[in-house]
Amino acid sequence: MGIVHGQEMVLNIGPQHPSTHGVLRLQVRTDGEIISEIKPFIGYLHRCFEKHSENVTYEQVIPFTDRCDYLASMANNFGYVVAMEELMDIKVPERVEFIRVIMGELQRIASHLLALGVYGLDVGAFTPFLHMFRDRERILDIFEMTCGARLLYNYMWVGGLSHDLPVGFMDVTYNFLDYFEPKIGEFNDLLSHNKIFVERTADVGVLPPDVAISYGVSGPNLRASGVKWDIRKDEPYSIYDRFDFDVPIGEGIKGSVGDCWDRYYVRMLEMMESVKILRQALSQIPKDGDVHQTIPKKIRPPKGSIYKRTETPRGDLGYYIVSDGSPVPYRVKMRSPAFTALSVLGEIANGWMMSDVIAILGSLDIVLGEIDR
Amino acid sequence: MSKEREKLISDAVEKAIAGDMDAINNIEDRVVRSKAKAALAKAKRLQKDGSSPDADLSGSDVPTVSNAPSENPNRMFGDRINQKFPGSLDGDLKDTHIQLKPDQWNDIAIWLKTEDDMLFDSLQCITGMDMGEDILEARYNLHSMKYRFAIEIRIAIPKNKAEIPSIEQVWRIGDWFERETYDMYGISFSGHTDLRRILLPDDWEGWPLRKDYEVQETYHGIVVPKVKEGWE
Amino acid sequence: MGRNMGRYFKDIWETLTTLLTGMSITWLHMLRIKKDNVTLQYPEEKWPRPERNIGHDHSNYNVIRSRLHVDMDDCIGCLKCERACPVDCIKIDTVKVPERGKDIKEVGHVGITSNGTRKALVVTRFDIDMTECCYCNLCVYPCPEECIYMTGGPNAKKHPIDYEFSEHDRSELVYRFAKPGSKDGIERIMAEQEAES
Amino acid sequence: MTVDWIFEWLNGLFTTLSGNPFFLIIAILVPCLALFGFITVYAFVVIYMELKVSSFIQDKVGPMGQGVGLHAGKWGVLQPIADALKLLTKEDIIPESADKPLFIMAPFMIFIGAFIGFIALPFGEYIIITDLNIGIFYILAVGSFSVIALILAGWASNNKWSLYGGMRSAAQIVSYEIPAGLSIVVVIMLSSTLSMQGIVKYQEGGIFNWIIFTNPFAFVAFFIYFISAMAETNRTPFDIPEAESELVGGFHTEYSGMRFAFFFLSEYANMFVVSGVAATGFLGGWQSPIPGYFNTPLWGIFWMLSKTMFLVFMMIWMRWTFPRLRVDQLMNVCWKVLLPISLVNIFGVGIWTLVFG
Repeated sequence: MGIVHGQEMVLNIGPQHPSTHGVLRLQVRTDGEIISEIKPFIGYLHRCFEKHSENVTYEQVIPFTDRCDYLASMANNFGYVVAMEELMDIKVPERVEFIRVIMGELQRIASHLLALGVYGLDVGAFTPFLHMFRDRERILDIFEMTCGARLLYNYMWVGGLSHDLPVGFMDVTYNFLDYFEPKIGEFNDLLSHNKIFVERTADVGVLPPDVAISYGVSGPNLRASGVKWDIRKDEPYSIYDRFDFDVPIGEGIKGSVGDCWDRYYVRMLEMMESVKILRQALSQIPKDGDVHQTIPKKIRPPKGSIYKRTETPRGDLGYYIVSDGSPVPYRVKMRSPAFTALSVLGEIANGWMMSDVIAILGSLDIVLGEIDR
Repeated sequence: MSKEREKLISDAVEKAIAGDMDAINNIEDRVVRSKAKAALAKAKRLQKDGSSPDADLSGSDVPTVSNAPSENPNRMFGDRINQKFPGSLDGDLKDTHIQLKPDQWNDIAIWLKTEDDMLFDSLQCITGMDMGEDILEARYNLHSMKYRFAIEIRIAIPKNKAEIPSIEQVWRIGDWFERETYDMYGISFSGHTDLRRILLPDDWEGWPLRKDYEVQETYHGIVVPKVKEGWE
Repeated sequence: MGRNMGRYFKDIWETLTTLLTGMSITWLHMLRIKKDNVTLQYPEEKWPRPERNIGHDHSNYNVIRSRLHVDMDDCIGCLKCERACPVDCIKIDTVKVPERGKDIKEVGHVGITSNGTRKALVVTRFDIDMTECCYCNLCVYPCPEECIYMTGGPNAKKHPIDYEFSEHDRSELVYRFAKPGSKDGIERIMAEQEAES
Repeated sequence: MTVDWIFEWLNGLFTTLSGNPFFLIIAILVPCLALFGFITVYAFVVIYMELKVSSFIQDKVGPMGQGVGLHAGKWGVLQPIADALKLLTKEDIIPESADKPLFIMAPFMIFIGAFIGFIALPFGEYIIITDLNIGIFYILAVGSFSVIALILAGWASNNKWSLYGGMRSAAQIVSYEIPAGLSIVVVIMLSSTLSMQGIVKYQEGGIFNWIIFTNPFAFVAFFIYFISAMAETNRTPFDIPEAESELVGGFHTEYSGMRFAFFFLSEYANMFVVSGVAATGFLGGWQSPIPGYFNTPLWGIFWMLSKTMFLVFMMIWMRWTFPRLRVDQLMNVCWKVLLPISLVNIFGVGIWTLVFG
């Protein structure tokens, strides 16, 4: 393709661009349509999460963790809370564990719906985006019913939850699951197997497994490259080891393993798995158990440090919390999965065309709030 | 051949569980010895499932709860590093992490990644720390996809000579992690191909996450600290 | 791209079938619009519409997130909400009351709260800057008198839901809940007390 | 017809001044103003249709003006007018570094490209602006005029994104004219005339005389023409020149206000022209599907409009269902799929008429 070398042009897919999934600038050197070099510039959405968390108490950090990955903030809370409870050696009651898993999986479906819908938008299909958002709204209604908020919840606290489940939560969620399951089939017909979509995404931006591991890529992007690594299965936290669900990996059905289509389709399969987990969790949830029981009055963890990872919709989110015994954290470092996913863009998007770079960026499903923290 | 090796490993593990450790140690073939060690570790973990963290309250740090075999990986790999690179350890072995001196760090990293019975192929995260009394520290969390070991390596450096060899070529994600640590703490990683600030604008003064950091008054004429009249 | 002839015709056939299935789905959506419509005509239809599967009835909520409101009569000035706020958007000033539990008419200070605790402080300034509030609800939990709460939902009896509180000027979003004129009123009273004693 | 008809009528009226050019100007102006009126009405209708169809597809009802404000009319009918007013009153920015004269000229050129295509479209026995004897050839030729305007818009606004948009549209529209032209050759071979009225006359006598049903090759030629016509008017899945998600706005990134409205309007006008040609060439123009009934001139207009609007509806429907092709895939589809099939069609039609007469 690159036989004719025209004059190279430096183009800024700038912070203000319809498909950069947030405020990101890609400095791209293009030769006609073909991209020869990409340099991502991040930091436009840097809100000093780590500096803030050194000045507020442990429970006040939770609203800040919401705002890192604002599309999956329940998963951020979950990660922080699991890390804190392991640092302080708190054993939360069963009911809290079950509610957390239910909320985490609902958030995974909602986040994947958004990721797949917006990916359809990047490739030009407008309608699936709105269909997926209609279903995502149903989940946000469930969240609003439980914790009042639709996007940034501050629902999971260290040692428990802010509120117990509201009346009628069970059948609302069951209705949603029954409503949602056939919809995945419809999305597949409308977008996944659409020939134009397949042409645009199969064999595009192939991420080989060893490059993925070396770049620290995790979550659906890593599984799409054929590496079977899911923290819910491999480093089980909370009560994920009680549920049986399988971890879908990319098989290169439409193209080669690890291409954009696989990253898209792995998320679609993961939504089905989450529905499976939700059904099991909803059936086994214990009725009694107070969610405020093990919330410590004054959070003063013992001196020490901990690094704990959990599986968020975008990958494994790690919290490195260092406490010096005072109620204010000494250091909270958040290892963001989207940060590593974006770093691999420079490697796999070279040599592709302009529209492919947008497709590859979309398939990595990054959120700039989490990258810049 | 492998059937006979299997038998060799299984009975070595039996003896080791019964307490006779050198049954494994005197296996000449390095690969078989490491497989035996891994099998022993797994057997011990099954024996004592859900091992609660052995609370070693001696050190100032509560141990990082590692999900690896009951024998703490940090200690196990710490002494292996010490054997391979004598003098690189900084202080004695701890359960929570391995304290290293910065100078040999690059070849230790290459060795950790390529050694076939360790294969620490995924660098989880680099955390910068300001330990107070002008000591900076970079903490590396490494993880082996194959053997599921997770260790934490810490390298402490004085603030005035904040210099750590870069591992950007060993784990490619090190590139951005190191740039972020440099951006926040001012630890300059020698050998890094393009070390510049990643989150903050390039001409920002000071290292924000250091404890003694004061916000600069204006940046290109824009007042930086938020001023809200009629509020305080 | 040496696709052989078989692949060529298979591609065309695949394109036709998948595109037509896609169109059939959108055609069904067009037909079922009466049933599937999910949008509200905002000024006329307000959120939520449980009967149309949009949102749930606010009455059975445990918690709601909307604008903060403070019942000043119940506020004893304990500053717990100010400390709980992660973004410091609450500012409270209090002045000691000469006698606990007494009403002070000029300042509109009610001595005893609805829970029966006798107040020791007059709250002269209670400002919440709603532009900075992050709606995390952390200030509501520590309040002993439950006087600070978010409007609507379970608190609908005390204050109906209010999520249309946008203003033209940002400074109007700083809500001042303290009784107007209570600051200099209480100072004058304290001065008179000194003068008498 | 109408131009000559008005011209004779004026000569007859003022016999003394008969034959002077002033009458000719009036004769041309009157149908043009009528056509301009028709296009604005059609634009409102098609904008409303696109609004409602896309909303229904996406499970929403689109703008419905009920209640106090009645802002968008009973069923949102006034929304297109609201859009037009918005575009009229919006500030019309000309970038400082843009090439001012060319920048201003581009929207008018693209509108001309779409506008003059209407002249040869027959709406009825006598309702056609001028029945050129090379009607269909004229429309195809004029159709390619808007390419120049797109490249001009892309280059003149001195913006990297519009440069991309302009270059892409050049490649796309020029290469899609070939399969379009070749499928029209099928129509000409069957009706052995270039004039639009002649083509329509060939297809009179009910639905089974329409060219689309005469033989299977013509049936395929209709779809080839329709696909390449969609590509010519930059409609998804071929809207690569103005791909929002990649090129921010493609060739009309820098345009705003009334100039953007011209691009908008000419895209819809172009859609009508190509659908009109497809309806006339393959679906029997103003002929009624039932032989012998409903073929008064008024009915003629109804048939022509309903067929064309159906094809416009198909374009809108496809736009909200399919993703967008990549540039090289677009070229691949044109040169390796549409072109060979249209050549086979021509060959097939030749054999078919030879064998079945």
